[in-house]
Amino acid sequence: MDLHYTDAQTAFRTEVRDFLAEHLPTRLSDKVRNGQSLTKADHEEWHAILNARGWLAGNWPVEHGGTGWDAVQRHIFEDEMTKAHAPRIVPFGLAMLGPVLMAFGSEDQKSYWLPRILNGDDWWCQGYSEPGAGSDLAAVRTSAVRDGDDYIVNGQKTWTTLGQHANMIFCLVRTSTEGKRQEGISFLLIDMNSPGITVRPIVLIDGGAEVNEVFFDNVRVPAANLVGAENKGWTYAKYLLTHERTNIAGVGFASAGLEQLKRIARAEQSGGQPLIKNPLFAARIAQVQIDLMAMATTNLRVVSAAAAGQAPGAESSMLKIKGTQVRQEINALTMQAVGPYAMPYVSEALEGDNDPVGPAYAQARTRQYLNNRKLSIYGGSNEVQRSIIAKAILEL
Amino acid sequence: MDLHYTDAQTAFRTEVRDFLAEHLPTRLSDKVRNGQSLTKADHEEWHAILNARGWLAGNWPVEHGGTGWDAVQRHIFEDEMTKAHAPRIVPFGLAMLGPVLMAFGSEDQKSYWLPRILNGDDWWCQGYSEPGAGSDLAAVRTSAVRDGDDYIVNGQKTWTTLGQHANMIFCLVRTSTEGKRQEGISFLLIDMNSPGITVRPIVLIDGGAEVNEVFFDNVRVPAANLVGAENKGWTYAKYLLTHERTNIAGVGFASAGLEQLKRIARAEQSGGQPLIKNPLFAARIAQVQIDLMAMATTNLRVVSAAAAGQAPGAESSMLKIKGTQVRQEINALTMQAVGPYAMPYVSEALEGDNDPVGPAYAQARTRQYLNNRKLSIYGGSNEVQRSIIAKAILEL
Amino acid sequence: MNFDLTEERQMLQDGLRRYLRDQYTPALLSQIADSETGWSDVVWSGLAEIGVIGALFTEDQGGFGGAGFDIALVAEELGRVGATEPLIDTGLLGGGLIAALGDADQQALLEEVIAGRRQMALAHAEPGSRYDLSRVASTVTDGKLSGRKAVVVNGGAADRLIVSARSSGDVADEAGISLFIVDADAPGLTRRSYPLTGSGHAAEITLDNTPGTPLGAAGKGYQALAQVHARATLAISAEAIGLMDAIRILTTDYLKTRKQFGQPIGKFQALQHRMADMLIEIEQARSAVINLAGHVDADALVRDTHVSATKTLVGQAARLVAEESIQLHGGIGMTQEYALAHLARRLVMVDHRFGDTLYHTERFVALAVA
Amino acid sequence: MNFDLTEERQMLQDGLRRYLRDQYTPALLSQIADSETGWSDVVWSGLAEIGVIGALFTEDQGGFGGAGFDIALVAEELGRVGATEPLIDTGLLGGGLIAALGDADQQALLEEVIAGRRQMALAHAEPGSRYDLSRVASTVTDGKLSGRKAVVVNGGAADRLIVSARSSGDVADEAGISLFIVDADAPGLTRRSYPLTGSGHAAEITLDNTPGTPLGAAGKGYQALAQVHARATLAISAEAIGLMDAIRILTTDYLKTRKQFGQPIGKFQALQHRMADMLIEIEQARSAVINLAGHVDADALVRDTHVSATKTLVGQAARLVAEESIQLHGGIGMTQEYALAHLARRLVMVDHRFGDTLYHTERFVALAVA
Repeated sequence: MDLHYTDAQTAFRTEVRDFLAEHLPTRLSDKVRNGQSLTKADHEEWHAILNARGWLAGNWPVEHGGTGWDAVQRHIFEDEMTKAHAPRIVPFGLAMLGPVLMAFGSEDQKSYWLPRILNGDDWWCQGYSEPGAGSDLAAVRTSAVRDGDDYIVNGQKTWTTLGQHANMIFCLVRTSTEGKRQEGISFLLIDMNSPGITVRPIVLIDGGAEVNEVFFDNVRVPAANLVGAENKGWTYAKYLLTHERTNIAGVGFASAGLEQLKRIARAEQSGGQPLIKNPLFAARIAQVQIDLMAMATTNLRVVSAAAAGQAPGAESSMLKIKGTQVRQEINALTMQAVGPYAMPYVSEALEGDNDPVGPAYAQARTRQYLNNRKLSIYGGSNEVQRSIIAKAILEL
Repeated sequence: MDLHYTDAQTAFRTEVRDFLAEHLPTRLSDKVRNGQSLTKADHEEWHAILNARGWLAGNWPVEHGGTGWDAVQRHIFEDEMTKAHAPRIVPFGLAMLGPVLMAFGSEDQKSYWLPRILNGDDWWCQGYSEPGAGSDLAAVRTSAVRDGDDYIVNGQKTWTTLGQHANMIFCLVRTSTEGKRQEGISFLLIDMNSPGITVRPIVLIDGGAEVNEVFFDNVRVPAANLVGAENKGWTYAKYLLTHERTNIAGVGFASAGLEQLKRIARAEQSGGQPLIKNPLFAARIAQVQIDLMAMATTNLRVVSAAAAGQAPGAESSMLKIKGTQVRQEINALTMQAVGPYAMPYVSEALEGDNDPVGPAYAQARTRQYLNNRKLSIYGGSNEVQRSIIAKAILEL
Repeated sequence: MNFDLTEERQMLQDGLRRYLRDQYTPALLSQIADSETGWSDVVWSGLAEIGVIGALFTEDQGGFGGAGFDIALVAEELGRVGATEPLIDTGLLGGGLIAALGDADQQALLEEVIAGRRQMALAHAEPGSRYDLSRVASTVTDGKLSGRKAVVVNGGAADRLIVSARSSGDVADEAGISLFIVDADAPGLTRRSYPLTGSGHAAEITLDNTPGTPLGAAGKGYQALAQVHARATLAISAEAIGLMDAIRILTTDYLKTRKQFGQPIGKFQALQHRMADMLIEIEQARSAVINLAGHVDADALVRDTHVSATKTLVGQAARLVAEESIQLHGGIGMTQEYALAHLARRLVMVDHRFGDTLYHTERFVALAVA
Repeated sequence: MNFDLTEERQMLQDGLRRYLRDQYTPALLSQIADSETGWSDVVWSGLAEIGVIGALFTEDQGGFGGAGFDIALVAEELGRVGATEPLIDTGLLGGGLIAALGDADQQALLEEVIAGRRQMALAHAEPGSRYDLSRVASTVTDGKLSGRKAVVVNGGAADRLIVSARSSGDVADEAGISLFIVDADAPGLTRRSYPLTGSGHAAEITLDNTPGTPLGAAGKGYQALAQVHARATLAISAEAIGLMDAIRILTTDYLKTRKQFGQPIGKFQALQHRMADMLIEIEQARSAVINLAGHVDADALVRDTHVSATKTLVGQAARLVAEESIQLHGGIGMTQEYALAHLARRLVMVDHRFGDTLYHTERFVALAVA
């Protein structure tokens, strides 16, 4: 047992911290700190900065232009990123598609698509969920029928995050209706500019439009865009889901959020003193801070096991649940902290306003609280995670 | 809508309060206040006092020697009893068997047993639960086989509360194994002194022995002791369970417990001031007090509906759950309030000790906390109650 | 003791429920969201006509109700459809203060309020005063008001504002708070109106030597403010009951129809039990609202004990119901289009008016525990 | 960073676990319950022999461990079987104070402790001091001690007591607390021993001009008390992890075998989800114990931040696990005869030593929040 980082790890942390201090634009970190939305250009700007340093693909091997970091290095990098209020790295190309292409893609696919991901030539989005399927991912009905050198795709995807920015989508499509449901699914790369594709935004409860429906009406897709073998897409999708889950707890997000909460609780006055001096509110902060301290170590235990080559199992379900509980509680406390100034509704478009209603830190807190209710729903709802724990760990 | 009691009801409350002030022995109320156990003689003494006043059978009609009170009067009486720390009325004869005999017993049974209940000639206990049956009451296996003018009873009952004091037991027994399980059950009155009966105490987690196993080995019971018709016992048992549930929330117990909690929190010192001045502990008391204020009104809504002749339905399941939550939280806070003096284990036998370890109020608090874990288990566990609510009210 | 509605109230409830059910269509909601005030003129007139505004006032005041149970009844019905009309601001706060303190001339304004022809708002809270009712930094000098007022709900639509200002004492003293009736277009008054989460609008208001007509005795405004806040807290708590009932029904219906893994998800025991727990907390909150309705005109200690008990419990139940209902719906519960979104947003905001669970737990401790 | 056990610790864990599994039979437990000390002489000697007591001390002190992870390891194993031997009292409190403050002569006593031949107890807390470490009203005059000491765990079995007394300052001052080694049969010392919930015994101790040998410098006892309390808190927290693991396994097994309404109750989703939540909280508590083990010898601020974080989380998890496991067992979980009873009682009592969740939440706020 040793809770300490090695000297090399500590040096790496310093290197990351110094880099962020120098290269992370304040304009971006202010937006992140106040919970405001980022534009497509904001994301692209930040990706380019990281890519210039060679740090964009933390989970890619060096041969493909990645960093080759181990799990602990990745953890340190993510930790420093969130503490510095850096924008998160958009995961669709880098964390999701990249590893699948490396494992299952053809040489042509790898050499064409991977550099484009690093250079920001493509903005990828994910075409997994379908209407009515909920947490049941195998319920794929969008069909792809072979027609010469193409597939003809018909159907609908939903909950496609940031699909409005994307020019490419990786999709699960049904190529066979025989046998088990899982056995007729294929993994297809589709150009969003193809004729027959329509993207419709879904406005969420917070008023933001970050997710979309994507409709496919006889969309023609080159068969060369099939990843791996036909009808084996389920395997690749599962690989993607289990591959990169070390950040599932969102420790960094929670730490940054806790710091913001404290900053606000120091600024807000209640009964003539800073809110953070209120014993009941301070106790609620203490509770979430204590939970987070423990969760960070639970996360390190899993990270450390992953670094030693063990595949994270149902432990990631525990981290998912506790991570969402902690983050949602921080969101709720932060919204509570801003008091009556939680009430004004400020749309994404207006939130950069130079003359905000109330303190600038208050503007996005209710939106953030509402938006982050999604954390316990998507990526396998917390109910699904509990059932996984009951079966896989408790063997009930 | 009117939250106020009528003048007559208020006068009745005063009458009850005055009676208790005069006639409730301090020795008994001190025991109740400090959470100590009562002896058989204690119970009998208190029953006799109430019976002399004509107030022992609050839910019986006047013709059988009861008070003839309506639901609101019964509520007021119970409320004052618990506020005065009076011993609860032992329910087995009065609240349970009595109503069943009145509804389904023969004239002979009524005229013989009912006066004996009032006079304390018999101590009844309940023979419902059987080993392994849990909340599934219809799983009766104890058999009664007709033999001339007698039944021969074989089997086992468990969780028989205060069976060690009892000379009589009312039992569900199986008289037929045909048809539905519910249709072969009969309701039989059995003399505990009959040959073949063995009573074995079950020591509980708190070290107390309030429940028992009762074994029947070829016990001969006069057929005259069958209540109602053979194989119809399930109906009577259900009647008993649904008949008298207005006190299911235990509002009076909770009120008395809250008062004790506050008394202790005023006496205990923490960080140089009374514990009740500690903001976090005070907030926990506030929470349970606020819950109790609301629950008391929920209870009155049900009581009031019952007084108007409506049968309490699944609402009693809600009251059961909230009632146990409130009472168990009060128990937990009270145990927490006494601090390190929650640790000494004081057996029932020693708790009257003139030289207690620590404050007298501390002695029984851990035992009480442990013992009252039963509240959410017996009488249909809270899990069973939630399922009832889901089906009966939510129609899920 | 009697928990049944009187015949008159039963009729009002039936009529109001029917009216709102017909009016509050999805089309109306989207119209409201795009409007300048965040509520509907048409519905406001309709409510006045049915007598909903009059139900907030006694016969002496020109109404035909005014008891706690009248307030609770109408507010709950408005909550049931997520109605956003300014019953609290124009009626209970604006109208209520005039009813309590106004002279004969000023009472004429109340008549217009009850008739639905006048919009009002209470400009009392200030940036940084949070939920402290006695914290007033705005000043009055020679009858002219100066200061900043924060999140004045309905402040943009109001043609008359009631403004508090300190005429004496320290910033947090109860004594020394004076009230004034101020014309919305009075000189030196600027308003910045903006939409609220869950509809309705509020305004940031700046006063700079703005003239106002005194309402009640100078420096004696606090008691009346406390009283109308108690009644407003009752209303928003009852509104929350209506919201929670509606959300609970929406969620139960969804659980019955939505199928996953081969059966309606309402058949999953874990979800059943959570729904049961939710129902229990709603019933607790309902009882708390009944308690407050029965004691809203009691002396200050009893009244405020119930105000704080009720607002605490309602705030807790509101968070539970909003979060659980979104969770149990899954993705659809996250979308603006679905009926839950509007109801849940309004419900979440209940904790941010008239004191949150934190504020009221502490006040309850001071009043009834320690 | 490395969360694996060293080879030595792995061996100690294996040996200890095997030994305790063999020793801690139901027969031993009932023998312990009836004994005068509340624990087993035989097991104590066995633990000494395996090296469990030595694992609490560094090589310099005559042991072969002494790190936080050593303490956590052995305490967790003791917890796993509900062992009641006074590792905390004789070892970490009594032995720990001698190791920290004892002169060469006094160190001989430590040798006896490590060999398992000497019982000790810390007579520090007093009636009314609750969990305040600096609150000492007992006095020392001319080397004679007078005062009352409360709930001195193992106080009846100890042949040497370490007694705190105030040599200067106010009742709650950190400065001015002196420590003494006192013979259990010293003149003027009376002990009243009694059993504890969950086994073990404690004593109320009265001192009336009782002679004692000073341990460490006069008036400087507080720092060492704080240090041994941090280590004792680590031990009881790790013990709680062992208890919770054992209870969780017992409960899971019961859910798999117990049938109701035609299937194992472990198939009911509501119960599955509650078990999952319980497991998550146990894992959180385990991580907190790891954090504390890694920082128990850090400077006071870091150490106490982790002490309070860990004890808070362990206290909360302990209550959840005790209550949920009894509930999920139903009736059988209420009986003394069933293995759960002893484990659950011990677990519930964890919150009553070295500060409860309330005490530590407040301390955490003071150290790390505000």
